[in-house]
Amino acid sequence: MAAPLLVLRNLTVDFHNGERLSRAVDIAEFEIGAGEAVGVVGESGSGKSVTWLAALGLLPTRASVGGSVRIDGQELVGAPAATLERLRGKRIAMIFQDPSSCLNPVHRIGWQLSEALGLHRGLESAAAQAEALRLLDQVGIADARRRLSDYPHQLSGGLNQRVMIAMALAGQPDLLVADEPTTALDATIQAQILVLLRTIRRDTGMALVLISHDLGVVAENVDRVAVMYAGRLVEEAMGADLFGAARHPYTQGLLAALPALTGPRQRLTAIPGTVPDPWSVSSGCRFAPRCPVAEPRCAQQPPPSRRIGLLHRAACHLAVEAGRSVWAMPQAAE
Amino acid sequence: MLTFAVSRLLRAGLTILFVMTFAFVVLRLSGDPALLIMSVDAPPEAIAAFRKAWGLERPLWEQYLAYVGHATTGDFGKSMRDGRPAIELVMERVPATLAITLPALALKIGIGIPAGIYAALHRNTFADRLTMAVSVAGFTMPSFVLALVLVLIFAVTLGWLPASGADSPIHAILPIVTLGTAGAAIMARFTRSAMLEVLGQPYIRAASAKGVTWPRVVARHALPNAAIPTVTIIGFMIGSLVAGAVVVETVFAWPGVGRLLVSAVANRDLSVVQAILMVIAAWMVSANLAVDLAYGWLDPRVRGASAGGH
Amino acid sequence: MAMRDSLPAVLPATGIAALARRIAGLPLGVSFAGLWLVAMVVIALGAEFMLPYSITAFDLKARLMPPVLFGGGIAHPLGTDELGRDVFSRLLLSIRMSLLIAFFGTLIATTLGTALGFLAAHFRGRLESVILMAIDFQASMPFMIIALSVLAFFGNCLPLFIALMGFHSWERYARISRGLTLAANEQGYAAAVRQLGAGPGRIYGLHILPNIASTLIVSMTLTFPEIILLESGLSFLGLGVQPPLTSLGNMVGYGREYITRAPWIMLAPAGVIVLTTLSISLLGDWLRDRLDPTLR
Amino acid sequence: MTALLKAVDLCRDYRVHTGRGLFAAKAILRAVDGVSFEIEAGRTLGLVGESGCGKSTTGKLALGLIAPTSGSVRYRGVAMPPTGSPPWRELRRKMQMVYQDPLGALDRRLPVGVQIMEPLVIHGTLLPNEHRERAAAVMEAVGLLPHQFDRYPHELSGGQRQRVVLARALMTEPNLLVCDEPISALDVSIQAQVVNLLLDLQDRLGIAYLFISHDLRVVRQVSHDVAVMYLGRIVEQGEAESLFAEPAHPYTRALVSAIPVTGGGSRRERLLLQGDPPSPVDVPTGCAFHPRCPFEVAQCRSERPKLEPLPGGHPGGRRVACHRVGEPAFRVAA
Repeated sequence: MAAPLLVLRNLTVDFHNGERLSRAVDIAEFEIGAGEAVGVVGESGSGKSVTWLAALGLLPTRASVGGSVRIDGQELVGAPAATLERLRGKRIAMIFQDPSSCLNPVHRIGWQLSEALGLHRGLESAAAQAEALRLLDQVGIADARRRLSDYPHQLSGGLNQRVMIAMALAGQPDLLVADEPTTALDATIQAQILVLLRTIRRDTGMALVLISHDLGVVAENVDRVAVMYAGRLVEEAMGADLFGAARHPYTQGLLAALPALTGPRQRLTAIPGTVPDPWSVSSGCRFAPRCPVAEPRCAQQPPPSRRIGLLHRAACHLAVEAGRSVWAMPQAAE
Repeated sequence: MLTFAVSRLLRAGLTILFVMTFAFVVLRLSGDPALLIMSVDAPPEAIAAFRKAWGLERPLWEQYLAYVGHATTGDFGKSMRDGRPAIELVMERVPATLAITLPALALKIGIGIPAGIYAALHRNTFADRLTMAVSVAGFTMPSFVLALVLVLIFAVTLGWLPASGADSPIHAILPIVTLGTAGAAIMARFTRSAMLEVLGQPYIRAASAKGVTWPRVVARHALPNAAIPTVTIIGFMIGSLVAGAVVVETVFAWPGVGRLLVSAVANRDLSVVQAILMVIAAWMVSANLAVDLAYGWLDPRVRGASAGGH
Repeated sequence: MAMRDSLPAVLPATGIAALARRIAGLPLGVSFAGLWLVAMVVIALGAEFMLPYSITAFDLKARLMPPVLFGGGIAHPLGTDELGRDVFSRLLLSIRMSLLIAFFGTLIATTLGTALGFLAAHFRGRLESVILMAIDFQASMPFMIIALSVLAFFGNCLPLFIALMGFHSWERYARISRGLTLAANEQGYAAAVRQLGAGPGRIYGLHILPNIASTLIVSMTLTFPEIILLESGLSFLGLGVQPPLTSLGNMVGYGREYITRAPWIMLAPAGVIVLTTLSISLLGDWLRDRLDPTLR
Repeated sequence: MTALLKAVDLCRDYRVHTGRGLFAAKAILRAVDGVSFEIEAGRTLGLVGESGCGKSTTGKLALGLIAPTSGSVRYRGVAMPPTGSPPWRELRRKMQMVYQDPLGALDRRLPVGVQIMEPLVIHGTLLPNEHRERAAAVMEAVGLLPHQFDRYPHELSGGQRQRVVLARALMTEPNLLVCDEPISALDVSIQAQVVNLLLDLQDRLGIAYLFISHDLRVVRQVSHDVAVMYLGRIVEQGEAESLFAEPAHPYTRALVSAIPVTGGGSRRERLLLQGDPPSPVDVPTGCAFHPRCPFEVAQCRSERPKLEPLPGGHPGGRRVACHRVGEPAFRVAA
């Protein structure tokens, strides 16, 4: 495999909240290849979004970021503001959950697109206008010319997300980070946006990080999936491996908790307990208190990140066999 | 846009009518207007003439209509002190009031807004805390206390500036500074919170994420949005220019509308009070109208909604 | 009680020690503001037991005496006026009057505004439009002008004056209580209790009022100093509290005439006004951060 | 046998302003337009649709929380009394609501135990000294621990709060619960816990549910019957498993195909809709779905389809509102 596009090493993010310090992200190692589509799955508070905000230097000042994030060898953590500003949108673009509030309400769509084009491609007035039209076309907005002079509040959530994607494409980035891009949208619109993201990736060859709490959204749209729990990476595998042969109890639990869409209805396997508070301290595995097969050492020692197969890693003390769910074992009874 | 303007105009008219009605009702509630306005020791035939002129023997609703008719043409009767039409007395005082309130307004905006923006951009730093501390002190200090303290320092002790009167532009300095200080404090506080609110919005982070430099994010993305609520407070300040000048004009013996109002209230010169009430109401309604139009200009959401919605 | 939400559930340590620890943890400004206000309330409640002199007692031998540290004697700690009356005694009574007016004014504004806000939110429709129009009107018309015209039309007496002060900023409470009630009625706890079958008394008295109380209290810390400022402004102009009664503004207005010869007559009440309004504002800001992060 | 709850031809209008100010144009928004359904004791009717389709309004109408503009709701054959009247309040014992946001639905200033007992206080059921006993029993039934009785809502996790809301609803032994998006605000790993709990409670207590959700997987998991709503109307209704296995209405087909699946999704039918749902203020003529429907013909634009049994006799009592559903070529066209 060629040199990866983006490399994360020992990335930590700490939030200072009054006297409390909470570690929101703690990732030892993570890589993304050029043109690769990676899904990041986790619940609220798992650190799946914070990771990428930290990489781009978009967190508020009460967060402190440690470790390293490099894109093509260039360090992002602790980089000067000017460097980050040049990288944002140009090398790494990001889109967010609620598109309608991510567009500036007092500026026209055309203005906002032209701004990005001016920043990254040096395009002005007529040239920017033409390129903006082309971009809106590319993201499947009908009647693009009229939309240029519309304001965000005149567009639906789905259209606004398309505009956000067009704006992200303006800098022709190497990597697009899509943070829950469809969570605020209806099911039929979500399907449209996901198809659009696939098409664009095929056309431009850029890499994609798709962040979602929805296993399904990720499963259909990426090559590789990373699962995060309480700020840590617990499992990482190619999509088929992960959904077919998950090895970490948490991943297995998430899959088992998802109701089926076909076949006979079975009782869901529920993961007991709740997500730990971010400020709670634990030296061992963060999932141990909810894990049906936890052993004493799980609560004390941090689990090693074990290589299970080709591109398949899981952070668990126990070597759970492939194809066997810990939730189907007798001790997992509720 | 047209329906928008028309609806605002109608609302403005309604407000004026509301003020008139308020004055009418209060006047009736407070006793016999003839006695109140003409004073008790007026000759009986004069009172009778007044009753006839104002139609006080007719039914209440007719009186009301007559009152509104008079009021709309600016006829509030004559001042009981010098017998001149009340409206004339008021109008000739307006320039003096504007001469101190407009520079004070410039001071409020010129100091308050930059200070507020600066504080918001440097949140929780020493500069921010200092600005806010000065601002709290600025608006918890009553204007008459500030005025007297300034007089004590600059007129009594240092002897640099005159303590009262309106003989030269120098005389206007202390009134303007007094009026401007408290307003600047309020302005700074308000601008800061408007700016903080905007800086917390997702579109600010999204603008940063697309590579916009921070100074440009502030100037082109944050400020236009923060301007929208700020315009409201500026409009309110313009609307209450005259009201704010009441105390300060009295302290500095400045011959403006405010001082006239105080003496009219003290002497119960009701015609003059009513005239001032209507002038202030009209002024305030115009200020609100201007705010609404400014809103439409600054905020495309309001414009869009008024044009038929989406 | 109201702080339960924002403070982590700490085990209740024993009485005074815990209280002392809590006070020690306060910012300096807030503790000072608190102490000042406690002193003011004590004065307001017990003014007549503290008076060194009757305020009408002349001491013609000690006219225009400066305060104790500026060449005056200990007999008149804040000096005397041109008739030799004790400024300190007068100040105590003025504090009582100003606080009394501000207290009742705030109470009236809160009660009236909250009630109207509840009515608007409960009945909606036409009643709500009328109340909203009144709110708009009140908020856009400078209250100083309204107050002055009412005083011109009706003349002045203390109960009327207090009632008038109570009309200041009622619209703030109406707006808050209407807004929060609507929110609670829409998808919140009030809707939930209503569909359990509870009547309006229970919904408003037991659920909504306790829930919005902290927001109302924070707003009261805005209204209270505003009323002090308004009252003292009007009294300063001679249109508020009338002699022989006295208030802080009254004293400043009276002292103004001696500003060159005896500035202490004016500075003592002016200082009290500024310190009191400043203290309440500081306390209010602190309370707002504690109780109600949603405001501002 | 009379149904537990029978809704006939429910309509609900809202007056909306399409602008701002005193003289802004007013329009009628028909949030619910001729909806009929029955819920039998101990069974679950699922109500699905996208945001703004009127499913929440239907839920409120079913409980009589708001009055219908026309149409009627009958509980055990008796018409719903006027909202807020004493008989209406009395009826609350028998029907309760479970909300999307449990933190919002609870009073932040009261311990949860007090709130759980509140229905008994309101209705004067049982003697006051028995309230606590009953609360303890119900808390145990929903999986809350006795020491949580004195906790405040903010001290509990999202899943526990939803259990509190459920406990409060169950205190008066209701026959019907309307659950409006009861799990959408919960973390993925907690959702399964609540779904299982709802199913257990139905088994044990024989409660009927009107289960409102945008999540088709969850609706299929809990519902016996399902109604699909689009722009205020029911477009398809029938037995849950068969409806999701073989959706007939084009909208249902699009919804089902829009659910991303984990693990090899290419086998399924793909029906990607174009555009956004129209504004409910300006509902299209004829079949409301026709502007987005790939099978739309002239008749669809002019004539409103009725909800009728599927021709040829379909298992599960399926009823569909579509002009073309009976045509043999229709299914092939997909």
